[in-house]
Amino acid sequence: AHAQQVGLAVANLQANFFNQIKQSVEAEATAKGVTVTTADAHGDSATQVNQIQDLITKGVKALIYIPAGATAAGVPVRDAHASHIPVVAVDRNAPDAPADTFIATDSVAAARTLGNYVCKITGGKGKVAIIQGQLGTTPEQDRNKGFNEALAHCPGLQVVAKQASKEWHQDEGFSIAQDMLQRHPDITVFFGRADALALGAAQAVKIANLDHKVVIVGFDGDTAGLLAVQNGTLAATMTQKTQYMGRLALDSALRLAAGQKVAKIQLQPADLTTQANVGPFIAQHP
Amino acid sequence: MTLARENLRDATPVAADRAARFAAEGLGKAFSGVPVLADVSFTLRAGEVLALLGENGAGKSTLSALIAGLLRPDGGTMRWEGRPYAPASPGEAMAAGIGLIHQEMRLLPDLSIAENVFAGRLPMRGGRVDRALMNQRARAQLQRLGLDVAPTQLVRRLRVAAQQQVEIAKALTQNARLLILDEPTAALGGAESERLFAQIEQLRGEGVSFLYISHRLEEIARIADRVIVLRDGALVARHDTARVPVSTLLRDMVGRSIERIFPPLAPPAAREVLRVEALCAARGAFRDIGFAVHAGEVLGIAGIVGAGRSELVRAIYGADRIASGRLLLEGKPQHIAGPRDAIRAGIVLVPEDRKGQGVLLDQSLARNLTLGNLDRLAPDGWLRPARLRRFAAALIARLGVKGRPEQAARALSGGNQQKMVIARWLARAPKLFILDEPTRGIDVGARAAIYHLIADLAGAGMAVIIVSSELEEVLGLSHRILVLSRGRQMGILDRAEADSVAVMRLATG
Amino acid sequence: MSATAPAGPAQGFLRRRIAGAQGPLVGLIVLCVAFSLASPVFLSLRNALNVIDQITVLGILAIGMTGVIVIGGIDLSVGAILALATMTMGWMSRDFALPFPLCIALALLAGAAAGLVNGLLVTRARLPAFIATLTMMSVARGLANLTTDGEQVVGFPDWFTRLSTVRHFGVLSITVTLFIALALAATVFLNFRAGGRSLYAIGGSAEVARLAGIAVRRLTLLVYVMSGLLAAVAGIALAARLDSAQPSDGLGYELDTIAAVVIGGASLAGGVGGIGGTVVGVLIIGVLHNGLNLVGVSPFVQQVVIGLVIAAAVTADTLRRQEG
Amino acid sequence: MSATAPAGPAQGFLRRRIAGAQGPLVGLIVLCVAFSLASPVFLSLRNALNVIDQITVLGILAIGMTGVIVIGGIDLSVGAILALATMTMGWMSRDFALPFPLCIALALLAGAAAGLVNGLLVTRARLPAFIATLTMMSVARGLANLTTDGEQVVGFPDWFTRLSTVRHFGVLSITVTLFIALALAATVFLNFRAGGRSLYAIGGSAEVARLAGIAVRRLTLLVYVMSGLLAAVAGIALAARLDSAQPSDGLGYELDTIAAVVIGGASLAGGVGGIGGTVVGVLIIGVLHNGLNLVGVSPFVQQVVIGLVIAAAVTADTLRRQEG
Ligand SMILES: Nc1ncnc2c1ncn2[C@@H]1O[C@H](COP(=O)(O)OP(=O)(O)OP(=O)(O)O)[C@@H](O)[C@H]1O
Ligand SMILES: Nc1ncnc2c1ncn2[C@@H]1O[C@H](COP(=O)(O)OP(=O)(O)OP(=O)(O)O)[C@@H](O)[C@H]1O
Ligand SMILES: [Mg+2]
Ligand SMILES: [Mg+2]
Repeated sequence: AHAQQVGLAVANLQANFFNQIKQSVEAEATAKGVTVTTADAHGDSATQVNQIQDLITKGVKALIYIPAGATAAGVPVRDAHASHIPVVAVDRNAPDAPADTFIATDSVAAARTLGNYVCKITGGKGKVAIIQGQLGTTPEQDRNKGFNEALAHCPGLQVVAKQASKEWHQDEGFSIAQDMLQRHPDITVFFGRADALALGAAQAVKIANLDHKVVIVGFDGDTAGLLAVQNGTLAATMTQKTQYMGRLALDSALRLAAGQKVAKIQLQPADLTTQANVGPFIAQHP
Repeated sequence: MTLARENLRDATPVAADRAARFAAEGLGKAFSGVPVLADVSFTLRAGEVLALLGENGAGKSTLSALIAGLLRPDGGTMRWEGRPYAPASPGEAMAAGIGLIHQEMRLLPDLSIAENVFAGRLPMRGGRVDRALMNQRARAQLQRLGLDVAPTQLVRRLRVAAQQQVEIAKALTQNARLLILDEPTAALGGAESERLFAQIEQLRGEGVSFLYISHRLEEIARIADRVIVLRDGALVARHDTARVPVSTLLRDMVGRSIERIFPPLAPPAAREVLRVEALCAARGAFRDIGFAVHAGEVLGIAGIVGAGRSELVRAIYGADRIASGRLLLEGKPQHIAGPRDAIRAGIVLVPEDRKGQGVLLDQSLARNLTLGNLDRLAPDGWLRPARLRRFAAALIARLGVKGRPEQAARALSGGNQQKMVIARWLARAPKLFILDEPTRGIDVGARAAIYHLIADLAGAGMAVIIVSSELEEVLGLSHRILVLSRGRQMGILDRAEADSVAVMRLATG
Repeated sequence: MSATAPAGPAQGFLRRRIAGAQGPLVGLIVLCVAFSLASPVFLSLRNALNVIDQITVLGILAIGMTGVIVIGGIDLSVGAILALATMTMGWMSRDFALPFPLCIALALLAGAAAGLVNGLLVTRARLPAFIATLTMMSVARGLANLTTDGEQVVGFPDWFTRLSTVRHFGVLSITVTLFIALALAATVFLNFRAGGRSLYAIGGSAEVARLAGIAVRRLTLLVYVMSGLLAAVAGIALAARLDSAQPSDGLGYELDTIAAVVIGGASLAGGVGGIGGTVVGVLIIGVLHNGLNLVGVSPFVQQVVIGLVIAAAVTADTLRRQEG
Repeated sequence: MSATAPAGPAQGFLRRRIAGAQGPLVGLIVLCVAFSLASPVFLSLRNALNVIDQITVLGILAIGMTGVIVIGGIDLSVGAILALATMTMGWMSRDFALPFPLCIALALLAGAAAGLVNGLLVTRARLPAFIATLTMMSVARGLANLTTDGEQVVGFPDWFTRLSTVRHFGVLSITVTLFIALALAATVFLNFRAGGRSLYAIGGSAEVARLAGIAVRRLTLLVYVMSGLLAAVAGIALAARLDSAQPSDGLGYELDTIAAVVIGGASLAGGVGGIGGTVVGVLIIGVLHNGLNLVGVSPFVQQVVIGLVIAAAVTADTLRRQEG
């Protein structure tokens, strides 16, 4: 008999976060004898719509959809549903056409946790610089919301600089942080809205030879981010459970395909990761 | 639309505007402050062929450009058919009835012959381009000029002479009342030129006026009614008849008299420089060619257009591939895989297509002249700018090129560009010097200088091959003449037995 | 030399159209055969319709780009203009509640205006096309983002999304029909209208074209305006397909579009190219992506394969031309 | 006609170097003055060093691209080759535990090999440079991803990251020094070596150059190999700067690089351009980003401003040339 076929439409494999999920889905599929067909949209929603159309033609029994673009498009979900294919949305969900189940990190809560931690370790005082992700995207908006909620309870932390990157890239983080330090040499906290941005900021701080300590925090728990937490470059990051989400996504997809019920929304907490607890995460990503 | 214009012309009584159709009054033009034309005045009547003569760089093409709306004069006025005339664009000039064949061929290589002929004025029918009519008219015009090719062929595939004929066809189909022909015969052979003259005769009969520019003075008496001469941008002579002795024209142009055009040739040495055995072209343009050239000898290669002469010399130079045959240089077999090998072995070529093969138009004279000499100027690979400049300046002086080393080649007159391409190779003292159409577009004075130069090169023991469509040039300058016809070697004539009749008999055989 | 018998005009025309695209066409056919063997679902009407769906946006962009490349120019701004148009439409509809057809008209206007600026920068400021359209690429993308501060717009009228989703008579959606109509119109223009033929002359040599009395500036302007306008049309088709408009729409499409035109046999040096070839080029890209997805090739390997196939398709064409 | 007094060779050389980049240079100066007025921290040694830091990678890429554009080619694959090189280095070090200098050597080799393939596709398969390097762009990016299945590599030796982070004598890091040295070497090559000068001839007309005995094929090959090699060097500098290697490194850099070279006065038609102009072009891009960040302009407005400044800088140059 034919193995079950599952389609995996990834937003952009150039982002470590998505690549982790993809690897987890594929590993789990191998373990279960399921065939996964993966498509990479390179961040373009239109490409992704095409790819999902192809996956549907190919005859996948369920679709794991990690939406590309600023926010999730509903069209692929509707197309899949029209062909009676269940959809598992990961990371982002289309507001106008929700998937059968939605798996994501509770970003607002996670960013709030991170903000509270920053408030704690700085003693509630400092000048904060924020390197934003791509403006208008869901993760950027959620992380902004959660972090601001935390700052509202920590009046001593003052945001002195805020600049957006275009593509969440590390070298953008570097240049932006370097230019921020040029203007505000007294920055004491950097929040990179993704680990790559935070790591870029860390490099900028390193070569700036400042006379005070700078707390740098990231978000995601990328491979590189965790190592940076371990060696103290980053004070903390919020580790998203990519491996678990990948496994969960495949599981949910298979259950939906088999006609079983799955919860409509499956939000996952992210782990506040510091030097104290990073070890196990590096050995085995959650 | 074109048809309407044709009718209009037919309706105009020819005799009625026999008076001055075009008049220039005090025209002047300067490029970046350097005057090129000064105070030029002349008139042109209906149905008249006015020859415009002058040395290279005298300003002939510039004057044409002013009349045809390519350039605007800095001073002076023009009148056309009785009204003030100041064209702002070539389109306006064409609309007024003035057409130009530009000296530098200006065709669109990736379009068909017919589309080139009718570029900018495609015949339309029912809102669509009427290809059938366009092709038919292009074919008819080309046949009248003696070129029998499919009008749908891409111009890229045509050789230089055929391209020139397309260019002429383009002008002749314009139904212009004034046609400026800037060296139309420079790339043509005798037969093709004759065809053109016949066309000019016919159109003149219909009342079309011509401004005719040429360096071939023997043509002037043949077709012109009157002659004007430019020297350094000034109009220096007006002859109301074309039956002016060539020597007078020469003096007008150059400001001195030229004793003899063709220098005496010393007898060649016995030492063989190049031997060609059973050479066949990879593309079939020629086959079974075999001859030898000796030290101090000038070998002419004659033939009508398309005979395969250019192909042959390009193959010897390694620019095109050969299918079979042998090349021996000073008795040693050579493997020449490309021009680079040829140059190293001591063979150089002045190619026939100056613009496409000879000159870097957008680069300076100095760069153009040092091209091909860098290995000698910089034996260790290091360039010394001062040395390069001196080198370029010396060559410019030696051939009397009108231009400065740092000037872009594009700004030179056509003839001066040609001199530059020849000059490039002089410093190398090659064993074999091949020149394909060496004097295309070169004025008489400079031509004599180049002939003397060739004779000097031969006198110094170099072997020379010249390919030319001007029979007189081959006859006057060669020790022996190899005649090709349709890629076959028809024979080699000695200087003593060679005359135009003998050569043409072989060439058309 | 005169052995070529003159073909009848109609037959000659067809033959020439196909000949122009022959090399890439062979590549396309080989590709289709290979995918048919590799995937049981490739060769089906439904999949063919999918492919046409999928190439519509790229195809519309490529029509405009063909004109630009034929005159020897280049347009790097098509992706950004596409985004500017979709965002203009979305913004006008969301924030100003204008009637939707008016929003569409404004989007088209924005595209044409951006194209006009490109054209003016090229003809008046005499910027190289590369720089002029690079400028527009940056400016139009910035403006597209500024409209809604980077947010996407969702919720278009139903009739609008149906333009791309409903296949009339089970076959063609309105957007696909529009693409085909535009391609035909462009073919007719480039082959039969004096203006279209003049573009080839301009691409061959702008100077020669000027000497022949062709209105080089006006036609250049027209070509860039058309490219901008078609980018807007493509943007509207994209928005209908995605049922949303976002500032990142069309990011990086410029390179795909240029690639499609060049794969179709056009030369960046100008003077060569045509809609037939371009459509084949677009189809090659579309079929390649579609087929590799159907076969289930992993994404990283896809990148490698796509590169190799493009090289192979164009090499075949180059070799053929050398022989001929 | 001969009013220009011949200048001494050295002086003339300098003057010509600067003249070549004059238009953009004026733009650069205007930009610097404007930013100095707008931001109190712009005009400082430290910020100048930051800018140089930030342009190093682009600068190294642009050196190679200058050669390619001078011969009338184009190289779309530099960003992808950069990634292939960094990933080769990272992969070899992480998964095979090779000594790090050897990993660097292998990365350089990978870059040169990719460049060689580009060169062979252009000279042997006679593909247009656009298609050949587009192919390589796709293939090299795919391979870069395949090495580690899309994972980034972190944890390089300390001495390696210090190459870009430690400013010796408080001024120049090793990578910046390398960039300056490469720029000087390229200037010398293009101006004083027969090989370099020949590139301009090739760009002017490959056929004229061939008939004049220039080894067109060999030099073309050399130029593409150098471009690939320099992309690898840029990749190593980037990896040192970021202390990591990821397959997305250098994404989209090709367009920035080409833009820098063209802003610096080179023509995509070939035969014109030089390292002086290119460095000015790279600086314009670098100063623009840096200055706009310092002033605190939002990224969307930045896009608009960057576009306009590029157009303005090049227009100034074009107008100046028309007068001259
Ligand atoms: N665009 C230009 N810029 C600068 N100088 C120019 C330009 N065009 C022509 N000249 C100069 O003007 C002079 C006249 O050139 P023109 O082409 O009219 O000569 P010509 O009489 O046609 O010569 P030839 O017989 O060689 O064709 C030459 O010295 C030439 O260098
Ligand atoms: N690349 C080519 N492809 C096909 N035919 C060619 C090619 N080159 C030359 N020919 C043909 O080879 C023949 C010889 O041409 P070639 O130019 O050598 O003659 P030629 O005697 O030098 O005449 P011309 O005066 O035109 O230079 C011509 O019939 C020409 O059409
Ligand atoms: Mg002239
Ligand atoms: Mg010839």
